[in-house]
Amino acid sequence: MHIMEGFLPFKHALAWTVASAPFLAWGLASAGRRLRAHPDHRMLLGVSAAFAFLLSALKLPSVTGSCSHPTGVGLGALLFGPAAMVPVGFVVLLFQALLLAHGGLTTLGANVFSMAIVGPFVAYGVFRLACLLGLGRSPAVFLAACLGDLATYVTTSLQLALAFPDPVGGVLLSFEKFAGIFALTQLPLAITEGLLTVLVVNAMAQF
Amino acid sequence: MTLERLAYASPWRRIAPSAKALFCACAMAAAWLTATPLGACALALLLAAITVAVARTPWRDYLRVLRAPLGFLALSCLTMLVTITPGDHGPAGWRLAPELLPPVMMTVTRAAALCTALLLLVLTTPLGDLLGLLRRLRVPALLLDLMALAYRMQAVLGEAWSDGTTAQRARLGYVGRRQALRSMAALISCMAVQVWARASALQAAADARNDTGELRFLTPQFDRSPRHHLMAALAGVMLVATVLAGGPA
Amino acid sequence: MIPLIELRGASYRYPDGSHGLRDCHLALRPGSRNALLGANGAGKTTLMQHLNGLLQPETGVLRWKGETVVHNRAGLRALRQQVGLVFQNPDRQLFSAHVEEDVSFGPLNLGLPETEVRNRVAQALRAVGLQDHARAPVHHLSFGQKKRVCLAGVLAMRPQLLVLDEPMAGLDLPMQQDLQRLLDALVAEGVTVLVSTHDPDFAADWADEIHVMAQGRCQLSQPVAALLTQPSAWQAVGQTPPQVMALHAELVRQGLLAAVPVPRSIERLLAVLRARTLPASQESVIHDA
Amino acid sequence: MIPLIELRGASYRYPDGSHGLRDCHLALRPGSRNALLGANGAGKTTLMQHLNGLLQPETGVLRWKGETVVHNRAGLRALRQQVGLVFQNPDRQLFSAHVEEDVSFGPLNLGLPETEVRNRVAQALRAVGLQDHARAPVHHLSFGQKKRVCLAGVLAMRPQLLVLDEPMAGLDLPMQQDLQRLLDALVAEGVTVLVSTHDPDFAADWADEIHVMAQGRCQLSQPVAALLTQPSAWQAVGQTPPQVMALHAELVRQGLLAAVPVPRSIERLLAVLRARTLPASQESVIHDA
Repeated sequence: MHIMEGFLPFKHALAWTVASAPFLAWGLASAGRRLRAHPDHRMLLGVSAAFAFLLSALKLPSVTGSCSHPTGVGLGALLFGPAAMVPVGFVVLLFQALLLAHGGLTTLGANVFSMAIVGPFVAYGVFRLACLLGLGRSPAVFLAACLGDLATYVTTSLQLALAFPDPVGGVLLSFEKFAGIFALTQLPLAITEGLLTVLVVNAMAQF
Repeated sequence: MTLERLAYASPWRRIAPSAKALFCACAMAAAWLTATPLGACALALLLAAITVAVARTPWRDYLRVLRAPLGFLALSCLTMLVTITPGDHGPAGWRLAPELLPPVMMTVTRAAALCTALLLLVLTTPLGDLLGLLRRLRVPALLLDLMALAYRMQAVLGEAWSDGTTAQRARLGYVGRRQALRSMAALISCMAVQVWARASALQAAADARNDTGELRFLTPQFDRSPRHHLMAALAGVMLVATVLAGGPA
Repeated sequence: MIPLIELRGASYRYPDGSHGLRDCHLALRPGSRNALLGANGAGKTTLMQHLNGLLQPETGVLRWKGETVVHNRAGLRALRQQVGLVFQNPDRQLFSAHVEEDVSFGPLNLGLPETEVRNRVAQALRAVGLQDHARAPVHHLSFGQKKRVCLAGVLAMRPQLLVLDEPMAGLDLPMQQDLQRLLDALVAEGVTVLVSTHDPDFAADWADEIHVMAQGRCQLSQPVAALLTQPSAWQAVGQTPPQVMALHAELVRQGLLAAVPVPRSIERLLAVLRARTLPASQESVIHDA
Repeated sequence: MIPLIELRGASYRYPDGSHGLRDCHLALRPGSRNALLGANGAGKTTLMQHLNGLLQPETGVLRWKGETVVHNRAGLRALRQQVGLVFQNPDRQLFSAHVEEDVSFGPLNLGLPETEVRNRVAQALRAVGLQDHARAPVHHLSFGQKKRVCLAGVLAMRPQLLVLDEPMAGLDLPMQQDLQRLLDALVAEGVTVLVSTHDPDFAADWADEIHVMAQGRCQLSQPVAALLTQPSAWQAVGQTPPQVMALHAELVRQGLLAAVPVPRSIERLLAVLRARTLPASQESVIHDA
């Protein structure tokens, strides 16, 4: 779920852009360091970004009408680590705005924050935590992908709530409203996402 | 991908991306500066009209592209127009709040104006050309390389994906929900494993052509008639000036 | 005789507006060997995807054993069980880690019980000569072996019609001959086979009937025997006649060979020529060829 | 005469331990047309990657015009400027969105000034007949067009040796003939060409010299003229001789054709046969063929 072009007030759009920028710079610097050691990682990162974009544009079989979802980001965070996912996620979101009219340029900062920063970090953190707790691979992957997806959508709801607080109930009520409305599509999506990622990771382990 | 196809077919493709981007940036600035819903609405309609009538994007396709953003708008506005009736002990119930209509209208019309401005750019300028523009705007090289590769490879992988699902459908891979999920997972994992092989094949191909570590390409030459830039700047400034002067309302 | 499958007046346009098929007719006789000739972009793959229900004609109908195919879930399921489609590029249609697993994909989707699936997989792998590679990782196989895995994956569904898109592409000569033998064995078991190719020599050598496509139309459907005597029929549909035809015609003109039958390949022509110097048996050999 | 390029005693093992090359020798004469034959997995691609310095032999040396190539940055840079390598699959070597951009990659890496790069790109696109597609996105092109973009990308670097891996694979007959004409035009300009293929008929028809690989060794390097008279030489290295050889031999045995020269293709043999019935000019035509 991306915030569409122009939906956020100017100050909010700017603030989220400023908030995302250091993460992007850090992700790029970290990728650049890796490139100096392994110059061929440039191609790897490019192909991965293309693959993440492809996955983000997929329609999942169980949810009708869902326009896009962050499958690639959860899987990518597990494969490449969250740092690499910031520039990759940035490219994915930019391409979604320019090729599919999902999201937008002025809301790119906000969308990057929720989908390329919060999502991957939560997915990665949950995965490491689940592994520390001794859960098996499948439950750990499921939780990581599922919670990463949910964290993204909670962040987006929060971004919308901050921008458009309810005149009566304030930011909190507004958050409840947005989170409630989008939960209809996002909860089944997150679960399907988790299942799919488990199937994918298990299949990949066989290769 | 409808946008992509329309952009390559657009008669405005020959105009320098920098001119189009300049105009759209001005239009976006105007949208931010507009103070009234009526002004923003007029701006959105004007931009849509330019896209359809002047840049000759087929209107049916235009409406189809608009579907996703309109869906988002409808859902979000509904959410914003609903609030609670405060009772003595916490909220008493949900109600529609018509008094919220003015600020919501402003948000909606401004989003529409910004969205039509972005669409004007992307419906007349393929992403490949926009990447050339970003190169000239000195975006970090690594990010540019990433985008150039991702743009080319998303087409390759997209084709592989559609061939793969077609082959799976031929073997009844999508007859039911369970099969569909299983087929999809198999294809994703298979393609994910191929990511490394594809990357190393591309690297070998780049090395064979004397790769220097940075993917350098010729920036496309557009008929850089200063006329287009001048017109774009004039039109853009006029939009902003009109808005600042109080709008057409 | 009712054709096994028949496409009548089928037209199809791709979402981007380009024409895939224009009023295309095709009918396949049960148990026949069919070659589909045509340049790149003539619509061969589009036609093949119609036979399996992957694409639905905008106008026109598809008939299976005389019955119109309904493009709903049940109709497509039944059709795809009968019509096995093998695509050109093995890397685009194999997506499991191991051979066995990939071959079992179709039968599992049919909802067959596990023992039946195992039987079918084992039999399909035997048919393509890969029984010793059942547990091998797919990406360690050679190109030719991968092509055979694709074929096994479709054979395991026990189709009555086997449709193969450019099966010979990328195979070297011995592998092509292996595949040809395998297809012949399937035809001997009663399977109807349609093979697309852009090699008229192979088509003339192997097929019973040749179908030629150009610009989305099926321009010609004729038994090979009839086509071998008419170079103009090939040229009329933009195809180069098989080399053996001109060669045979020249040797006939020089009085070396009989006018009929025209040998189907250079190899067979050579056999006839070689037999010629044995005056005693000359006549009979020419007629056997 | 010093060969343009020469690989001597090259051995190479892949990181997974499998042998790529074993004591492989290959030398190419300047300005010659070379065909590299071999089954899948014989090491053709590995050999080609050695010629461009993408792989470095563990033992043995690579010589360019008699000078040993040093596999450091400068040495490789110089080598890759002279040796253009076109891979088989276009989707694995084109990495830019637009045709023109992709073609410019090599010349820009050579450090040429922009106007020179533009000239070279335009000329390379003209050479492959894609001048009208300069601004087209690569993913809108057909397979054959993409292959030509790959070729243009290498031609724009003006190599003296052009190495093409299976350039004919996936092309239909008219496209193959176009490509053959293009290669002939390059040879006429002095470029040396090496083409891998598994089609002995094409190799015999087009090449000046044929090199046959098997199990990572270059088993045979001979002028086509010599090979056309020795079917056993082909069989000894596991290759099927071109069909024209057996046919010609049989027609010689029957007293129809002269024993030498052996025509390089069925088409040329047919031309000789056709000329035969004109008694006056018979001798001269046979010698010209």
